Amino acid sequence: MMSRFTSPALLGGLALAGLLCGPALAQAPAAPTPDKGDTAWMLVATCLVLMMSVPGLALFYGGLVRTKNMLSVLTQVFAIVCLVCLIWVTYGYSLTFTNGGGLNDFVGGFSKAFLAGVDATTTAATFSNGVVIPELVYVCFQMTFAMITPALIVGAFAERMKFSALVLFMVLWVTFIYFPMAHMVWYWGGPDVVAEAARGLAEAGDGAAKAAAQTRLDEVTADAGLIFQWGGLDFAGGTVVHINAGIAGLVGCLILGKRIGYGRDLLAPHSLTMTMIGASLLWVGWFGFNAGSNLEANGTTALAMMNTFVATAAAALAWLFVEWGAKGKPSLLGLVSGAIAGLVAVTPASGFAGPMGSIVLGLIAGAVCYLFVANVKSALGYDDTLDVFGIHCIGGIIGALATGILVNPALGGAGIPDYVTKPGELSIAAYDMATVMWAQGKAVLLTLAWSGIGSAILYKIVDLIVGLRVTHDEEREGLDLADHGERAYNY
Amino acid sequence: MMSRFTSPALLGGLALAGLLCGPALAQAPAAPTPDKGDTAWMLVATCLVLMMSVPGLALFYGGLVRTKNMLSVLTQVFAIVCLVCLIWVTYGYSLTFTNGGGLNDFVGGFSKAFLAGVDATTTAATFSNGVVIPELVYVCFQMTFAMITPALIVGAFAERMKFSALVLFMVLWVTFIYFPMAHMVWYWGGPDVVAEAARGLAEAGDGAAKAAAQTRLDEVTADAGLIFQWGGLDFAGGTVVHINAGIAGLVGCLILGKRIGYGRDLLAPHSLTMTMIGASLLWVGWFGFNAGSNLEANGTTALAMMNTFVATAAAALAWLFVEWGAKGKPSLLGLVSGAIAGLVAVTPASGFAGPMGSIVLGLIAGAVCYLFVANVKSALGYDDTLDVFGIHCIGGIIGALATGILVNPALGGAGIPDYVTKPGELSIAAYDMATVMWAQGKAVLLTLAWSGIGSAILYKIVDLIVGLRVTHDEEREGLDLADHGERAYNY
Amino acid sequence: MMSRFTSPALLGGLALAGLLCGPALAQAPAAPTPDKGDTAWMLVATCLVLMMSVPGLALFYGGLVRTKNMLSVLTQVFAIVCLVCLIWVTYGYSLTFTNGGGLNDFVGGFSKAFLAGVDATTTAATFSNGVVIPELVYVCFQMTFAMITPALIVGAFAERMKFSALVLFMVLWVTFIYFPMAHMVWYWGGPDVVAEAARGLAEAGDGAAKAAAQTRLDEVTADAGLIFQWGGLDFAGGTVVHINAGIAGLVGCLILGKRIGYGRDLLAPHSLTMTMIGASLLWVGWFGFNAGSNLEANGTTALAMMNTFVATAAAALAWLFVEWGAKGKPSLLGLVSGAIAGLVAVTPASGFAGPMGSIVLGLIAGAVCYLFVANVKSALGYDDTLDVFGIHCIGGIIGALATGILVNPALGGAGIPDYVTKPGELSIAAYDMATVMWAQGKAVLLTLAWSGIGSAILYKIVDLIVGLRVTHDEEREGLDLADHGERAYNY
Amino acid sequence: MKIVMAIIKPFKLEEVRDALTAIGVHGLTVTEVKGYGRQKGHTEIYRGAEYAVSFLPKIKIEVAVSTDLVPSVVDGITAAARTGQIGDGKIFIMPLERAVRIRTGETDADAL
Amino acid sequence: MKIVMAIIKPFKLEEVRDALTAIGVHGLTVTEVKGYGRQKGHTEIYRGAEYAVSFLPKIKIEVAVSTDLVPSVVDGITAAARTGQIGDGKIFIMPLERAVRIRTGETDADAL
Amino acid sequence: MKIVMAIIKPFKLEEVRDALTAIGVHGLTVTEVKGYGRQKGHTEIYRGAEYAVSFLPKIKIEVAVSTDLVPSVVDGITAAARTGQIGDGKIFIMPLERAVRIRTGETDADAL
Ligand SMILES: Nc1ncnc2c1ncn2[C@@H]1O[C@H](COP(=O)(O)OP(=O)(O)O)[C@@H](O)[C@H]1O
Ligand SMILES: Nc1ncnc2c1ncn2[C@@H]1O[C@H](COP(=O)(O)OP(=O)(O)O)[C@@H](O)[C@H]1O
Ligand SMILES: Nc1ncnc2c1ncn2[C@@H]1O[C@H](COP(=O)(O)OP(=O)(O)O)[C@@H](O)[C@H]1O
Repeated sequence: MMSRFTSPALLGGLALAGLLCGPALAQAPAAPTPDKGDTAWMLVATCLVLMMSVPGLALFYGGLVRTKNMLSVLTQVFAIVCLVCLIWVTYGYSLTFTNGGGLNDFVGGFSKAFLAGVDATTTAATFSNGVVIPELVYVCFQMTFAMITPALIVGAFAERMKFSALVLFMVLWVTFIYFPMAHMVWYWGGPDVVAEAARGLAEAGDGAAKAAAQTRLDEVTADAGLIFQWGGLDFAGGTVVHINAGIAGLVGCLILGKRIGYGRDLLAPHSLTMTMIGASLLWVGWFGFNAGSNLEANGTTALAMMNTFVATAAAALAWLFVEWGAKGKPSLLGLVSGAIAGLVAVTPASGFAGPMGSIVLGLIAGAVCYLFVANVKSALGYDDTLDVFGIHCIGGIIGALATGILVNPALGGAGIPDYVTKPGELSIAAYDMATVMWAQGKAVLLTLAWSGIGSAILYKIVDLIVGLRVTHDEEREGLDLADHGERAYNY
Repeated sequence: MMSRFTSPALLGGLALAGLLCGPALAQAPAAPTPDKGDTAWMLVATCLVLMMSVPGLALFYGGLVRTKNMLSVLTQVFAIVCLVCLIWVTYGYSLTFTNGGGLNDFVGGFSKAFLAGVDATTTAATFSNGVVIPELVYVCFQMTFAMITPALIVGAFAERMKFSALVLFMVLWVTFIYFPMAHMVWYWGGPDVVAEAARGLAEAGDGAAKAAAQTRLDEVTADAGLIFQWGGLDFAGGTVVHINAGIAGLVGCLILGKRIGYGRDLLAPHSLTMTMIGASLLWVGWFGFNAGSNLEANGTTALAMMNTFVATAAAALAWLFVEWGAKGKPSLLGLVSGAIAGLVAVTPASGFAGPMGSIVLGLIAGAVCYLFVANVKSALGYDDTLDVFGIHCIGGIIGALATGILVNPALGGAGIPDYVTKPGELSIAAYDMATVMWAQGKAVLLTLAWSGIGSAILYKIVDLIVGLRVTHDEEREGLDLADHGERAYNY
Repeated sequence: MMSRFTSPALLGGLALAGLLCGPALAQAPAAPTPDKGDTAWMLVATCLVLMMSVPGLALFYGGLVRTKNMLSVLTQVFAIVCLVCLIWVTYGYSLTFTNGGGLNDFVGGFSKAFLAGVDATTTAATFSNGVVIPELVYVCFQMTFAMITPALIVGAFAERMKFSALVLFMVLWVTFIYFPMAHMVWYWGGPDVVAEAARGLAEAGDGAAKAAAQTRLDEVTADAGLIFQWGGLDFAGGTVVHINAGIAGLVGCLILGKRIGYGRDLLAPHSLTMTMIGASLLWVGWFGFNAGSNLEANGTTALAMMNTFVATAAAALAWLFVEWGAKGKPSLLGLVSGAIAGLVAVTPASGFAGPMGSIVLGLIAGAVCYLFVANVKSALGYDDTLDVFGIHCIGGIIGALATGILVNPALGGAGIPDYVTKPGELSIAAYDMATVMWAQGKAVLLTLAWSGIGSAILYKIVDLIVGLRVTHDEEREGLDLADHGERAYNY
Repeated sequence: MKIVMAIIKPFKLEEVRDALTAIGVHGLTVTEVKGYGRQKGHTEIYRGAEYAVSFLPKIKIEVAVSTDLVPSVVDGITAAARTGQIGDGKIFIMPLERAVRIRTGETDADAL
Repeated sequence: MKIVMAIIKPFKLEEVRDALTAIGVHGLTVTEVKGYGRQKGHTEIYRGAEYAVSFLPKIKIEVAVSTDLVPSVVDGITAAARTGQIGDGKIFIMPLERAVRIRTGETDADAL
Repeated sequence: MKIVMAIIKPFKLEEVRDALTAIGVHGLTVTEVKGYGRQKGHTEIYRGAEYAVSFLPKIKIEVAVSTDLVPSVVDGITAAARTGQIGDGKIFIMPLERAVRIRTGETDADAL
């Protein structure tokens, strides 16, 4: 029943075309060849996202810890990037972007383990019919997302987690939390596959032929991750990256407990200069993250860039002025923290919202995250060292929900794409708020549950095997000397 | 009278095609579609120019102040970037790149306020007939120029201006000084509009038809900013960005007065390491600034890149060796200051000059700016903290005037484009030094006057409202603690 | 005799198509026009490689020296970049990429001195028939390689070489060592020239015509550098850049002698934070270096990017874990040193090896370089301050030899291109290990000899003219104050 | 009057300051120093080269007090700074002949 | 001989140095210290968390002088370092039994 | 007991430390200071502005020793720290009335 294909859920699902990731399905040589402009942009976007992790995130976080722990943060982030790199090409890419058979709702399979069948000639689909990019650049681009997500968690238990424990935890976390989440949200067959099936249905006569075509189309639309099928909208990773890492961080800092002297001693950032450098590079790199998620270099890419500019600026100023009013001084840390909050919030919305909607989103994200970090955290009294939860999880939730509203063309949004009605060309489906918000809400809740519960289990396992936390004396001496036998500075 | 169209002034005017900015006129869907290679390059160029401001410029400046003021400089630059971002999409872009009706010589209108009518499908013209880019990437690219220009001024009154005053001043400055200047120099109708009108004239019969076509062409060529009509050449912003900010800085440091201890205490840079990082990122980012100003990815873009390499290297070495001779030691600060002087000077010339001409330009800029900063400044005795005037204004003037000479094909220059003679294809007009230099001279003088006088008024207004300068005790304690309640470092 | 064209040597030679550099031969306007996607990518790649030198390499090295010498390292690297920039456009490009007549095996001529005949309209060939890029972007891209190579040497004699001596040495070194090496490895006629000659032979009748065509083809294939003719494989500069600089560094530190206090005092890195930033920017920039060396934006470019990811991650982790086992602690310096070792090793292999082969290469490079730096160096007792030899020369040799093995399609390699058999389209030649390894071995040995002996002579000359080393008191005070009269930090 | 100079472990500064305030000493001067003594240092390794670092970060506190206060000051510092492990530090007492408050010119007891 | 130890506000160093040179004292040793006293510190806020910083940056000057010079040294320092506001600092005078110039081995008066 | 305070050139620290250990002094406290004296400083130039820097980096060593050890300590330091050039530094000897080891409460000789 064609109706099924106009059901909001499916439209939402197809809307996921707007998502970060095309399928990894290698196209036959007959398939369209990549446009070199798209390829050039995706190569650059990949470099930009790597720069977000190292040195960007490492410096943003590192500057916020005390001198004696600076080097440990840098080491943790850099090591995670390298670890995930090897895991990704070994089985991560396959687990994320292949059909997982019976488990396909939740995770992919091993058909592309060790990048089997992936070479310089294979391509990956984008969100435009007939437009593809070299699969290897798609693998690299996706890899940088898998690298930075676990690195984000580091901030929650910085200054006290054992390096060996961290290494073990991250290997487990990407395997059991990240790859499945990414599969659930981002795996699908690509526009051409959908179009072909839809065309088949359209051209099919009646009776058997029609039924067969219908079945085929059902199969095609069913060959996607669970949240994708629900129709959650996430342009560049609000759920997979930020909510996912944010909740894992919260669970982590609760399990590890507070740092010695928390609430008593002056645990001031050792170098806001480094934090500002990190924040700036994160902003610059985030254009690769958000605009790159369009997988092409076109007008929508430019829209994502624009949204990534204005939401960030709005959130940065919102935090600055709210803090100025509340505490009497406009701070650099507030300014850059707001910028990150804005970047996080606009991530899922970047290709769906309009510029003005993004400004509103940024203002809200900046103000709410400030309240959370400045008041709620101290009220609840947990020690989320660098506010991974307060900024990434809260900001991610705000963004995920706001996306469902701002995508509305009536609010200047890009609307929800529909690849079925007119097979082969992109049309915008009718907007139904209830349906979209329901899908967004479910996506957020599943992410919180999967990552929250899953991470808790992994922390416990690691605690049993190597122990999560360093000794009191080591914590006092600082992780740099205790864990790594080096000092960040010898002035 | 066709003669008008071969008048040097107009040729000069058309030469402005070489300018940074195409029109914001959205093309009808019928119009040419963007080449993805151009789009990819402009997306990257935009990221590069943002990187120039944060962290580039912030670090270059921050490293030169004393530790106690480091954080204030970082905050000022980052805050300006965010403020201008929101102002730009609200009314800045519209005031700069739309027709201002009666005031069109000086400023645009509000027809595109809140980016009205700008979306992922609209395009902006480049300097080649029939070549366009997505309008949103053009809006973003232009935005990064509007962000960095006011941030440049910060260096002139660093270490003593009140943050609240700075915020207010910058909002006023971009509104009344920058947007009009950018409109005067960069607003025009684009090559296709000119070509169409010219073709109309060519094809028109005689009598009434011809007269009508002539009028049409006159209208088209008149629909541009004042300096553009004069025919000033400025490839990437020598006048709009550097002379504009440089003179505003001089006026500012004169009005605020010297820092406590100026000339007596050791006001040494607190971290030349940060200054070197900043200078390096400025150089890297400047390729987005200069080569990006071609709005396409072609041979002329490569020429702009080459000129941006050699002029910078030449100026850096010129400063190094002149100082080595004069003071006995080759300094890092001299080397990087020379590099910035070269980048400033080559900005207006980057797409017009030849590599060898750019080397000469660089050598002159490096040596002259050194003399200015090392001798003239101390002779005149004003306290331009980070030499915004000595490097940006002086370097900008050198570059603006040199452009008029180096554009000459006889000197290896690219020559002055003429879109009229052969409608639809680019031809090079005859070079007439007197005319070109006259246009360049007028452009420089108008910029100095508009920004110099205008800024003075704005400083006074801000002084009345919030007061420009911090108290003596606050200045002694440092702006970091006094204004922001934070310290840049807690080692 | 056509056989000659299937001889492994020639195939190897043609395989060099895989090399970093296309010819500088300007194509006639009739020739193919550049694809804007390729141009966009090469513009970006050029920016990335500049970023590797400044600030990347400068920070990586600078962080490893003592505070009192930080500024001297930054100055040296930045000054070298500027010097080489001017030398390159003056005569370097010409000496490297033009026919040197009688000396053509070893060096080019002066036909393009001062970029004669090079402008915005001329193009340079790539490694695909019929694909070209603007010559000026090619000149810029190549220039960045000429800039960073001498800068790499600085690390070997850091903390003790006189600045004036360094400047003089570098001018001589690029002229007599780098340009010839680059010419020997990278100069050839380009795929179209070869294809045309081959087609000529194929179409030629018999007798005289065939003989003539044969001669023509012989000429064409002979119009290349010596190592290119031998058939050495070097995708992005393992020999020309890393072995070349590494051996020059070793010779340098042997001639200058050890630093005061070497082996006795704590010569700890003054800021591993800066070193980590530098290493990260080197990694990010290296994608421009390796993937940019494909001169196009296509699947092979993506392959080079992928290899540059995995080899680096593998080497970083190899060093980390080996050191963890050997010394008991996982160090940040080990992690990033391994990353650089991996980047060096994968440089010549990046476009030839497969991802899995690159992982193995990385693991080996990380472990071997660690052993070299941690044990061999101290055993031999020379003072290679920043391990230029242990990482760049050793890593470069490992990579150069491994390339000969990993290129084998049987091992997932890309295989050796053959432009002759099917003129106009790329075919893969049969793989013969013995031949390839023999060519690789000869290339390595010639590089070691040319640069080792040549550098020794240049050091001696410079020592006679200005003296290589600062006085004991100056060395104690630190080069920053002694040589430059500045301090890197004034906290 | 005496100058009491104490070398303590860095993380004990706050506690010692509080202890002194408790017994009415409202002024002191702190210096970051490096100490060498029985407490063994640590080893740093850079690219395989091992360095034994024997100087450890310590905090030096200097307090000028009237002679009668000395015993309680010493007890206060000792109690607050002690961890029982090697490296807790020392207290040295030196004679102070005169003290002047720059702002007022007050001298001796009044100056403290 | 005496050791005159003065704690002053950082930006007063140059003036004090000049004052001492003026009265013929040509050598002194300076240390960056942190001071705690009547002068109240400032508050730093990081992401909403407020920290009261009570230790303020000060400069410690140590000058060894012959006893007869002490009064003029004290006066010189007091005059140069005074701003009249809380936190101007203190001057402490301690006995110096012996002084040696390492380079020459000269002792006491000759060593200064 | 005495407090021996020596101002030396930074790169001499290791040698002095070894010299003291040699004569049985196993504890000392080191401070980074800036010294002003006969040794002339250097000039720094930033964008043409010249600054004469007269304060030079020095190391201050404080050692508490029993009176009888003082001569050998002085000789040890002098021998190890001397280069014969201006700026070698000074040694000052001050009375030490009491010493306490925080960890154990031991006093005087036992505390050193
Ligand atoms: N003779 C001394 N003179 C000056 N300072 C000393 C002396 N002995 C020890 N110290 C200081 O006291 C600190 C602690 O001494 P140490 O012997 O390590 O432990 P403990 O105080 O438990 O005996 C040292 O780091 C050093 O700063
Ligand atoms: N009892 C003391 N012992 C040692 N140093 C002191 C003492 N009291 C004050 N100081 C030093 O003198 C500085 C100034 O003292 P403070 O009470 O703040 O102002 P004032 O000197 O005007 O009384 C303090 O910061 C501290 O460094
Ligand atoms: N009167 C003094 N009081 C305190 N310290 C002094 C005095 N005179 C010199 N010093 C310290 O001794 C150091 C060396 O003194 P200087 O006169 O430069 O050389 P020399 O020790 O060879 O005479 C100075 O840098 C300073 O730190």
